[in-house]
Amino acid sequence: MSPALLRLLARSRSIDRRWIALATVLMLAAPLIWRIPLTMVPFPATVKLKTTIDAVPENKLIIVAVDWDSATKGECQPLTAAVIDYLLKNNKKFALFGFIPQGPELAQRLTEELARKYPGKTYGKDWVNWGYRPNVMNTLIAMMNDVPGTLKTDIRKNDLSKDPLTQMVPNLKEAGLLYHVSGTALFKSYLQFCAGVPLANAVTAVMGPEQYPYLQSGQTKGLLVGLGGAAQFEAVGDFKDETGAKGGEGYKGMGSQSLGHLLVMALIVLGNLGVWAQRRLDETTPPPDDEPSETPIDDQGEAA
Amino acid sequence: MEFANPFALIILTALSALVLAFILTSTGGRELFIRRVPGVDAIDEVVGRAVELGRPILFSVGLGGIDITTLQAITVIGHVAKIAARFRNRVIVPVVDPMAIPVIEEVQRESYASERAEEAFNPEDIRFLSGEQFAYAAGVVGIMHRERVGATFFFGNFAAEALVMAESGQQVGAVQIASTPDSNQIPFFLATCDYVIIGEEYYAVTALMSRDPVLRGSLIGQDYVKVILLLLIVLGFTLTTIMGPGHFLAKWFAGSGG
Amino acid sequence: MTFSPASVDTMVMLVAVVSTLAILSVVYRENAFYRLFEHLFVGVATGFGIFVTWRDALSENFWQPLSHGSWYVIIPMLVSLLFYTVMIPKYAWMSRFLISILFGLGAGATFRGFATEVFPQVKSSFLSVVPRAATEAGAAVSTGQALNNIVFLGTLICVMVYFFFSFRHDNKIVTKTARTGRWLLMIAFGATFGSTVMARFSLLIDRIRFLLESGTAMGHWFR
Amino acid sequence: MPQGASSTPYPPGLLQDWFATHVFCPLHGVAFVAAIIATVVAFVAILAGLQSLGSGARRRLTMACTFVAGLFYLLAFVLTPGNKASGTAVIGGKACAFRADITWDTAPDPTPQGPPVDDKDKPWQPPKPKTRTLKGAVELTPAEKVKGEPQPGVDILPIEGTQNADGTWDLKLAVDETPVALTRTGRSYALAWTGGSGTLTFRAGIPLNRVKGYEQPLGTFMIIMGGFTIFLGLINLVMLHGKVLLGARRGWHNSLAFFIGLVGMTVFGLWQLQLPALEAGQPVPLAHAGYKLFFDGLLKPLQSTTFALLGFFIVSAAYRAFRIRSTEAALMTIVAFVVMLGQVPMGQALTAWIPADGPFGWLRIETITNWLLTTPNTAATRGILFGSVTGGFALSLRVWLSLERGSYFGKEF
Repeated sequence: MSPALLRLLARSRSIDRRWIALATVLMLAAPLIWRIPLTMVPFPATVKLKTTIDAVPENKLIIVAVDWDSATKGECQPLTAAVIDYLLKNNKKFALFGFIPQGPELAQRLTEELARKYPGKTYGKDWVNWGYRPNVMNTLIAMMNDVPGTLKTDIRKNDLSKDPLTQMVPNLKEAGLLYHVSGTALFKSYLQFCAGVPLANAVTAVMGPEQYPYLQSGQTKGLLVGLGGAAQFEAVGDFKDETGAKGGEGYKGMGSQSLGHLLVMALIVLGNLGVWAQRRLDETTPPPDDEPSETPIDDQGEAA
Repeated sequence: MEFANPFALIILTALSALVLAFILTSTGGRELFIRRVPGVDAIDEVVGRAVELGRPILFSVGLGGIDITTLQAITVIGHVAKIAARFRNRVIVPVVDPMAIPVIEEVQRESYASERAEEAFNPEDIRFLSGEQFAYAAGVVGIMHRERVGATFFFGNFAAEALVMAESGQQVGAVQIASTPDSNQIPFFLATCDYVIIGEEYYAVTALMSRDPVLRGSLIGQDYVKVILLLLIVLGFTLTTIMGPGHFLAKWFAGSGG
Repeated sequence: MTFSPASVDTMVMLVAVVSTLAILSVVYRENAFYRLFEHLFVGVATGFGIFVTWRDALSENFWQPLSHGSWYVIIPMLVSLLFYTVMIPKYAWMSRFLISILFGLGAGATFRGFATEVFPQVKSSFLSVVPRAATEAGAAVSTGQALNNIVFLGTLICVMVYFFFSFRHDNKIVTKTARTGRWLLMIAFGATFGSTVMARFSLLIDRIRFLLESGTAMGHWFR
Repeated sequence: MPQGASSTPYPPGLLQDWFATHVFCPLHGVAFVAAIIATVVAFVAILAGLQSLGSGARRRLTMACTFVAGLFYLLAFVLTPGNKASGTAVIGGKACAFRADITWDTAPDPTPQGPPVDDKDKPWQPPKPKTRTLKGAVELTPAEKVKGEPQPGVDILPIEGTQNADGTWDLKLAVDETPVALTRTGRSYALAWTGGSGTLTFRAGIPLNRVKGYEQPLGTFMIIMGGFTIFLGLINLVMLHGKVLLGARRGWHNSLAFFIGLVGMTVFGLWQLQLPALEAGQPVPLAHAGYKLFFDGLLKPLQSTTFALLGFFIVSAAYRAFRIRSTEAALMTIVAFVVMLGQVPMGQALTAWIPADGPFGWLRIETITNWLLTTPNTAATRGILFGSVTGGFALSLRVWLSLERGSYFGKEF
């Protein structure tokens, strides 16, 4: 290989971080402006969630536990939206609930918006929002014995002992399914305190690989992982967005995801090629004095 | 499982007994062998690097509150602070849980005192930044840049903020060492840190560092607990292979779990 | 003093856009604007912590019972004062006393945690390594699945052996198994890495969408 | 379950009801103030007593208290709650199994359900005694002769009852919606209904777990205690920024921003709690507007954007730090690449031409990704989990028994 090309490659291992950031923004933003038609292939874990939800009988309530806030909204909201949309579409009744202060409030806004797509879907008849509760352990232990007695009121301060939907779950074991969405380790508390309750969960993609042992052991009866998981569920559930195109919130992000992933892979390859080229150069010529160090030390204290 | 059944009780008792037995053996004076963990050997070296550079050390205990994981990290703080105190260097500890402040302050004060370097200890170096994950991370990044830390330690429970902090540490040119029992952040520590202590090795750190017989004995006991789990798994899958999935061992575990 | 909902929404959106841009500006370089909003964030987050602590913990469990005559709720309040003894060296040992008790409580809870966390995982590792027909207790195991189960159990055993600390790595079998274990761990870490990329981008995509949408909204004002 | 009733599968804690009725009951007026003063005085006296202890005594006390604290959760887990009963019924010469669940129930609220009463007007009532009730069934399945072919719902005889103070049980059999009382003869009960007759013998579990009932009050205790620790961090932060601000040191405007954020969020948050909830389309009062500004305008975007910065970090970290220096790193990278491709449509499209059902269907990238995640990843993650749980277990054991050494434990008190 010619030394000029090697030098060029060697320089590519120290591209300024700002150019990388710009490339990232462009790759992620472009598909949001110009949509790319894409097809998502679902994983078995996603299909399993759909079968689990389909198998819940009419007279059983599904609990959607929303343990996320604005920090992980980008992933958790599509994960929650996909399942709630599916529940509304298939006339399944559900309750919203959470241990993170913002969760149930954000989920309520989301559900109200989704419910507009389906005429006749109203709060209190098709879904109820139990709101936020502190203290995971105490609340779960108490709910295992008595749900309305523990929670007392919904977010609109209605008495839950008179709520027809809550009456469907005198205790948690009577729930048709508990679907947990979170970017936290709270699902472990459910595993620990909710023996005998059918559980399924959705997590941010970071936590995905860690959840698979619970899927294999059957402790979770369906698993969605990250924005891709939401898109997969939209594919399985045969979703259509407002323009009639395939998918929903999850699908919308998949074009950006695809380009972003390609960028990361390209940069890893480039970085390694650069190191390799530099090594080749070092073997042939003695290193010059103004050699940039591989990990630039920013002595001006710049950039976080 | 809300209540232990007899099988769970037997297993838990046996495992506890095993750990305690090895602790007794070890405190009784028998030298037990423990293999080396590369990252642990590096701790002293990393502190040394910061001293050479004349820059402070940053020690993050992650997001955990006062729990078992944080406690382990605090023990490491004691060790790091002791070496730092010898060279009158500072150890900055940003925390996310105010409850941890008194404990860490106590430990650091003690370490500096043991090296007769009380004057080098500044209680303000133990900083509560915020109870909120990213406000904490932003604060840590700020400290890294402002104080131009020479070495960073990440010991404890970490989540998404790990990469923000570790990448910043790399930018300021700090020598970095990370250890967490949780597997989620290990790939990022592997990518950004000079030394990474993986998973369970986290719990071995104190035993290797202090040569304390209790800790060494306990570590060996832990190994045998895992040997038992391994044997149960081998027995279990052998039985399943021969008899099918409905065998007695599976039933015992099914009755005790979940 | 009241405001029209539209003006509040506009104001909130403007502030949100400015906050978003302030934090994003750090990507270019660390600057005073970012630092200001970073401090504002710490303040707001701490304030939110106080507000939530009051609304969800103290108001319901402390203040309301107290105002209804439950005098005994001041006991935990008094006990919590022990934490503050750390500021007075003479009494500082009391904070350690309290924290030790909290550690004790945590230690006691571990027994249950061990059983609920580990036992189902042990049980679900009881896999057949030969093909089997379906029985009452379980579904059929095909040849492919049996092979898969062998890989699964092999991985599990190797990884567990890697984490043994008391075995000398001079035995060839132990060394080889442990090394394989470390390699297999790398597969898991690689999977986590690959998966995390998606997670991080999702959040950035969400912010870019927010900026694009509010940009469109603001575009209408100037037209 | 009827309004006002509660049910638990474990017995009430030791002396729990007595404490609730005799010690920890609400007081009003002078008695309330006296109780508060007495508690504070007692607390100070206890502290003074503790302070007068020598170092060794302090250490022994700490060890003992730590042990008891750990013992609490351990006992709550291992002691039998006595929530199961089992035995046999002999019907027509055939033995049938009897299984029942036992719970501790309070009687339902006898007051008629009117409109919801404000808590303030509701006088305090001492906790109602709990009754140990049993709900179970005799499974007649093996006893076909009695009832002909077993039919679902028919071959199960529901039996329920409550326990008397002397330990004996009053049982009732519900068949065809008419409850029939069971007569006790010695240790067994005579069963008789239209379908046949027999005897029932059973043993109820011993309710040893008199600890579990305290889990809930302990939880509340911890919430209150935890709530009051908030000032610990606050003092720290306020002192730090206060010094900068008052001393007009470099960066004082940042500290000012900190205080604006802190005070604004706290004040507007607490203020809007006092007002009725906001209705859509109505004018917004200052408190709500301020809260919206701080929560929706600042906290939410600042939080999500700080989190979103990770998107940039992961790209630059991957580029700068992901060097393939060893076989291990290469393996990690290859797997990461496959998983990255397998999760996004464009990656999946690379192998979409391979028929999924064909002999080479397993070569499709999403199939390989799924295999990596469900097989090696699951097993390795499980291995890590076993290790860390075991490590945590051993550490807990050492802490509980005060065997732990190190900087924090085992030093002078």
